[in-house]
Amino acid sequence: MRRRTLVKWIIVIVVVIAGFGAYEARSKTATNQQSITAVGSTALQPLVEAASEEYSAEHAGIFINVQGGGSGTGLSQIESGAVQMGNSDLFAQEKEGINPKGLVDHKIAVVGVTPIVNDDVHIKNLSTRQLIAIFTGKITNWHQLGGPHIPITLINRSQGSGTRVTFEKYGLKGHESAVAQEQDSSGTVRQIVSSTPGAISYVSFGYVNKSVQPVSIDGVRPTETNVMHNRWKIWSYEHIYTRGAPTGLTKKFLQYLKNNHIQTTLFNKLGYISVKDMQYQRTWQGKVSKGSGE
Amino acid sequence: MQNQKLAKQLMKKSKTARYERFGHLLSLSALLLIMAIVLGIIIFIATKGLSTFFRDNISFKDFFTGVIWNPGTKTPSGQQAVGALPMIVGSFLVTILAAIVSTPFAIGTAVYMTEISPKRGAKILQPVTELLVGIPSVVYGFIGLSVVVPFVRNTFGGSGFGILSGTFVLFVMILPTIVSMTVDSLKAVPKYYRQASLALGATKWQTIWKVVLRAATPGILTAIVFGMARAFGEALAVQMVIGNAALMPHNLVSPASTLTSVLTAGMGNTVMGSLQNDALWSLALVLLIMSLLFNLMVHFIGRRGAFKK
Amino acid sequence: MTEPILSATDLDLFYGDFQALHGISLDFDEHKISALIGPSGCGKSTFLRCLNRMNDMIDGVKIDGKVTFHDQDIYSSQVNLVELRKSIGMVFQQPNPFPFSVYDNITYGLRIAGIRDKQKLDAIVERSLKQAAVWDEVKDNLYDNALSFSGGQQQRICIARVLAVSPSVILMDEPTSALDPISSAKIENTLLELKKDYTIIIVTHNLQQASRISDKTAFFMEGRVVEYDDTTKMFVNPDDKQTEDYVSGRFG
Amino acid sequence: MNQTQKQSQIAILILRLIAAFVVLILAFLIGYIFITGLPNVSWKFLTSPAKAFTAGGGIGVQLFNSIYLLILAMIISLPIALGASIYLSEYAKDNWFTSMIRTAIEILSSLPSVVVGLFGFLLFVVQFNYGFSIISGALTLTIFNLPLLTRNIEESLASVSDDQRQGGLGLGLSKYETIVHIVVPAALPGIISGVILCSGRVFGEAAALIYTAGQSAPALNFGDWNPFNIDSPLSPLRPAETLAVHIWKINSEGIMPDLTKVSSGSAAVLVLAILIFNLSARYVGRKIFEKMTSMN
Amino acid sequence: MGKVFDEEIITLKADFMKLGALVSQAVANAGQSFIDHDTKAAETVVTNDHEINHLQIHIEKRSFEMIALYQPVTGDLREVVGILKAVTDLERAGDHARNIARSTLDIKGEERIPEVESIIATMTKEVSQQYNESIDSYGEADEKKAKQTAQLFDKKIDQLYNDIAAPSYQAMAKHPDIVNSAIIYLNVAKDLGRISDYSTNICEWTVYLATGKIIELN
Amino acid sequence: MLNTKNKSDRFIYHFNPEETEITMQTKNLEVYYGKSLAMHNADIQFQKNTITALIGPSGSGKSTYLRSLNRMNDDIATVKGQILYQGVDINQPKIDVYEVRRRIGMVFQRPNPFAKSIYGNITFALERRGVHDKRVLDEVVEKTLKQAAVWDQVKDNLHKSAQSLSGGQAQRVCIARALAVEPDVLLLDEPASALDPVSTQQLEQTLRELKKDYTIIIVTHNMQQAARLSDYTVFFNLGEAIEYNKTRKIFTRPKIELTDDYVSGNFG
Repeated sequence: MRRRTLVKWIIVIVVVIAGFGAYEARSKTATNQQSITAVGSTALQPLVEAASEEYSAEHAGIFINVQGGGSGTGLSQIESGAVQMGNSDLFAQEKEGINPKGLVDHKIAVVGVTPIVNDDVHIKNLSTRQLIAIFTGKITNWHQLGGPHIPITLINRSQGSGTRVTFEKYGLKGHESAVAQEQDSSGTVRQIVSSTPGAISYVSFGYVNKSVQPVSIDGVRPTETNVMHNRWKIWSYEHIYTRGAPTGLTKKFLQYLKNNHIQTTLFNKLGYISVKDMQYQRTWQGKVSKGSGE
Repeated sequence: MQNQKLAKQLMKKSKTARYERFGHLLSLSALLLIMAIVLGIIIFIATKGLSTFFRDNISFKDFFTGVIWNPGTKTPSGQQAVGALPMIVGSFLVTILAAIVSTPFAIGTAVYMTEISPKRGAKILQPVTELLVGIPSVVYGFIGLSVVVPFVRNTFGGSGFGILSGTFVLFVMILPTIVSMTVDSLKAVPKYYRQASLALGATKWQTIWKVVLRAATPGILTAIVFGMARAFGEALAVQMVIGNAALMPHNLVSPASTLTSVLTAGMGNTVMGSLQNDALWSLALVLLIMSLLFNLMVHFIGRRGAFKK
Repeated sequence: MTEPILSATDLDLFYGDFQALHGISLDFDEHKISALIGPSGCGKSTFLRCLNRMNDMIDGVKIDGKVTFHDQDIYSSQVNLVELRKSIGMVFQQPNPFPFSVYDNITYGLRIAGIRDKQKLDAIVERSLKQAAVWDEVKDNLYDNALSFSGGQQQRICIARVLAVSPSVILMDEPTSALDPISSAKIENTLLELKKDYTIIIVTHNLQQASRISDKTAFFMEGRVVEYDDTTKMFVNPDDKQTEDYVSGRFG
Repeated sequence: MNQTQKQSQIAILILRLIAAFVVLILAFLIGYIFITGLPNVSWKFLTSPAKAFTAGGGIGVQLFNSIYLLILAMIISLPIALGASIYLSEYAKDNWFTSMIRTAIEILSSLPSVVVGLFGFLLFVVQFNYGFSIISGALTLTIFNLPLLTRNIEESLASVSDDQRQGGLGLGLSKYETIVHIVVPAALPGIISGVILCSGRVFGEAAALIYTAGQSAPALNFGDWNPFNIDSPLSPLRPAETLAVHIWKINSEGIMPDLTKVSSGSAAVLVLAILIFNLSARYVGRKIFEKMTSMN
Repeated sequence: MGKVFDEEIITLKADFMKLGALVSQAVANAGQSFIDHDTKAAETVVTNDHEINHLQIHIEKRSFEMIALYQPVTGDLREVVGILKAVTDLERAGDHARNIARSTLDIKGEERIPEVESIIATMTKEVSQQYNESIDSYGEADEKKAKQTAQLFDKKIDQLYNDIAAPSYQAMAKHPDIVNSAIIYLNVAKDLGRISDYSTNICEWTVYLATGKIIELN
Repeated sequence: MLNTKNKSDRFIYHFNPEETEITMQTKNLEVYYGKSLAMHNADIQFQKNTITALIGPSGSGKSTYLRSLNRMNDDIATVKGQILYQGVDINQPKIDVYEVRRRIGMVFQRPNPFAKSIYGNITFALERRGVHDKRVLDEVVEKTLKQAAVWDQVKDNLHKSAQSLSGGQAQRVCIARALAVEPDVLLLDEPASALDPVSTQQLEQTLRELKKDYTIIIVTHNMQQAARLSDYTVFFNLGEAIEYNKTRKIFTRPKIELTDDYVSGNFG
């Protein structure tokens, strides 16, 4: 046999043996390995991801796979059973094309959404009527609201985005925003609002930073306390849906998400509000009643 | 008899013939695999995209001529709000404008690289263009957002978001494609054309303009069309700077949208099988068909302009 | 004896450090065909390209010595290169018509010189195609792509293209080496016709060709001219042993 | 100096200016990326894992993922593309069917990557149940890659003179042997250029990976190189956010305080990685070419 | 032009030299037979002439073929053309030798003039020598020798012819019965003179072979 | 389309098979490109250890004919009729073309060394056939390069790229490459048309040497080459063999007027 052929065969044999050996080595540890996947809302993703990392750190061999993809993806994937958890910014009932039957809702957190404007606008408060007028395109220049003479640039989230649905439902009282530019991520929205004179949009509390100006509505400031007491109406639940009642690792992980430690430490940092802190709860139809969501 | 022995030797299938069969099958199966994938994607998009019309009963007319895009709702006049015209127009405008802006630059650069200073061209421009292909569109988008949009806003007014900004970003993004393909087609022009022209007393510029570019025209057109195809399919970067509003663009600095930007933005937020989702897939189908048209154009140009080497 | 139309005196040519031509001195007479022969790499093509400064295009080429055309040094800085190349046309080894119509090919040199008069162009097209003995074969297809013709026709179109700008000297670099014998014979006949009006300098590998058509032959070797004399003499009774060996095929 | 020559000089000057302008744009782009990014790059940044919402995260895992995914994708797509392009350039007859296949493949190359990504998601992640994983990502990238790669390789194969093929056939070798042992080595420089170009696209690709390789990069156990363990860097079944996806994610939904720094740093690293990859691929390619062809 | 041509030209030249030798022999034998009145030897000369003719045709054919196949130039061309031309001279010289041999047969039984015959013997020797030297000069491509040969013999042969012609005419006038013999003597002398002329021609071809120049010697 | 002529317009020499060893022979050969007949009427026998030249104007079918002899036309044309190689019809579907081509080697117009070393060029086909013994390969390389008369020029650079050689040397390396698989017949398609006269002459010398061991069939544009090199010459015109005879006869007394016109340059 020629040398080169010999070398080829040796390589093949070594690879096969190594592969087999590796497979053998794997089977020793794999018995207690488990993995589940959560997919969906990009808003909820950092939270679940952070929690999963902590959970994995505490429980060896556990692997929780957290992916984005949007609420629509989360709901349709959980509906089809492709994943164990579907993250959504919306109630399953609110989403067209989803059959909520058989899906179990786990409200993990509450997120407040606030309008933000570019710093140049110098407006810190708007009435609900003004807000509606702005977003439906009736008011097109800030000077109509006593501000500087700058045309208003509306920036929306993409259609179907949870933040947008929440904002239209509770901020605009069900009015639909006029057709305007759309961005499909909060980061981009913030970036655009901060750099575009006269821009107005909305983001969840977690995304507010110094580069943009949050706006009070009817004198109510967008704070977590105001959300807890439903004085700030533009908020929504962050849901994790399971297909049927959760079992096994999914159940354990959901419990972990809901426990005090996570809810108090992680949530604050990320700008989410713990469901436990809520004084009011809301059904998918929008009916508000006192009491936490628990 | 010796001849029969020879005949037998010649009749026996040699190892070489088996190699050939093997190789033929191997490469054929690779091609078939690709074909399967291509067909898979095309069928996948077509079934999804066509269900808008056949399952959700949206009329082609509403889809291609409507100007209001809000699938799942009705327009004030009562039709389904699935008008894709603004996106189609937007896509076309940015693509064509980007091609118009890029072409002179790309050709100029390519000519520089092949005719004027081949050494420097190969040393600097070639690696740089290859590098640019690898920059993620997000990065292009963000540079567009932080450099191009303010520039357009300050120079041309408006919010800065719009077709013009999209054009500028795409211009840079498709430049490498057009340049490298144009360079290839210029290099394919035989050296002796240049010599013949110079020997007839033409200046360097006359040679480039009247002979080299003319001989390379089909290749250059192909390059442009490929650049346009790339522009047409580009999503993330354009989405960030074009404003992404499903409105008929009334000028170059008003927010508009493209097929891909709406498609990309909406995909995650809609539920598979819903009208909203189907409508997005219809946009993908339009893209696919457009892409087909671009390709047919390339082939047409290629066949018409092909010259023997 | 008439004055030579084109002559090279002590011409040296360097590619970087490599000296490709060593003190070439040759005079070319008007209305004669002169052939340059020699083994590959002997410098005959390089020399030919010096005569209309086509070597200028190559990087790192240095040329010493003098080439005079009608007693004017063509390497002087006052020389208008474009005019020079119009007066000293060139035909290449590979038939290289531009990928346009025959008509556009022939008029190319005129158009770049700014001639637009259609009538004048038509006349020149006909005249030069006739001179190149290809008119009958292409006259009905003047607007067809020149590349659609046979190799021999293409080469004659290329000759016509050069004739169109009315040069006085035509340089030919192995014009028939890519052609079959029949096409070659046609080109050779064309050249013999053209001799009446033009001075032709031809590089050829084909010794029979040189002997058939040329009036004078120069034998090159290793960048030097070994012998330059009347073709008959070169092929019957050359002075130099090397020449004899080469032309009789005993070389190498 | 007459008019045409003046005109020529002016035109060439303009061409030089155009080229200079393009270089300027390109230099600006790359300069922008490096100037805003490089100050944020440190050894720690390159090696530490990302942080979701606190400052000081790195891109170690993402960088590894990008390279690993690229290599996997290339290992899968190169043989297929090579096979297909061999078929197209050497075996296929030149008829409408072949040209239809070519057209179909080219159409694929101009599809928006998000469409390919979703296709990959439905096929590999959901249908084949590979989940959000490197293997799903690599397969999707393969789909994304194949058209361009096939086209490039086919062109390089076509540029090899027919004389070479004839030579092989004339020796009584099969077409296949001739292609594999003569034509492909001769076309190697072109093939390498094609691979580099495609690698660049793979490096920079985000949209196709969001739905397939996923957007999370769980910390890896770099001490465990057994590909069957889920936290091993080599595991093909783990989710793997690449650098480009990371840039996309933190720009769109990131809430860490230092996100601009991470983002620009990542972009600079990405461009640098492509640069290094290009140079090394070219170098290795040239070495292989020299070895195979005895050219030096 | 290569090996094949060189080999062929060597063969051709060998054939040519062979022909030269054959003719040389014919000349010598014919002269000797005439002097010796050896009709047998004379008959041999006449028969051998066929051989000479065949060889001549063969050489001509080969030369034509070589020109057609190899299109020789310079020295090669001169070799082939030289042979092609010279071979005719050889053949003609052969013819004259044959004539002399026939004369031997014709003169049988006629009255002789011994003093004339002795001069014929001298002339035969001289012509033979001239012929041989011409062939040698051709074989060696010796231009100098060729010129010398032509010069050296030219006058001599003329003189010898006259030496034969004068007594022959005188004899004819005096003795009518000797007319036949005298005519034969004159013919033989004329034949020898022709052979001498052909030798000069061969010398001219030698000059051509060596220099490419076509000259007229004498 | 071809115009068919009556038989008296053609002259094809036939050997007496009893006296002469015929290596190859074609009978009723017809070559079609698509539907158009490109070559027919060429029943020619090739004698062992001779050089036969195929001459004729461009497009006369001589190259087509040559390429049919080792079935190099398989992919591009339809070849009908018999091609007998040592009495075996190699133009039947059952025949293994690769084996045919090994025995009937081919050298092409342009020197086409592979992008490999000189050594690699020559050993390539053998290695593909499973010969890996270095000693055997070394021997073959030396032997064939010597046969091709290029050994002295390249023996010190066997591991340099064959593509760096001059045209003449490259062509002779290509011949050595073809010889390495021990063919019986060597087909050459205008092997000297890309070479200068000196290289051409060396190549011709090589072929003359090779004639001792091989049967050589050569297509050439260059009539002088056919004349000085070959033993037999076939003149092709318009897709058929017009005249086949000893080269000497073709060039001095052709039997057909057309041949006369062509070889004397009064053609066309």
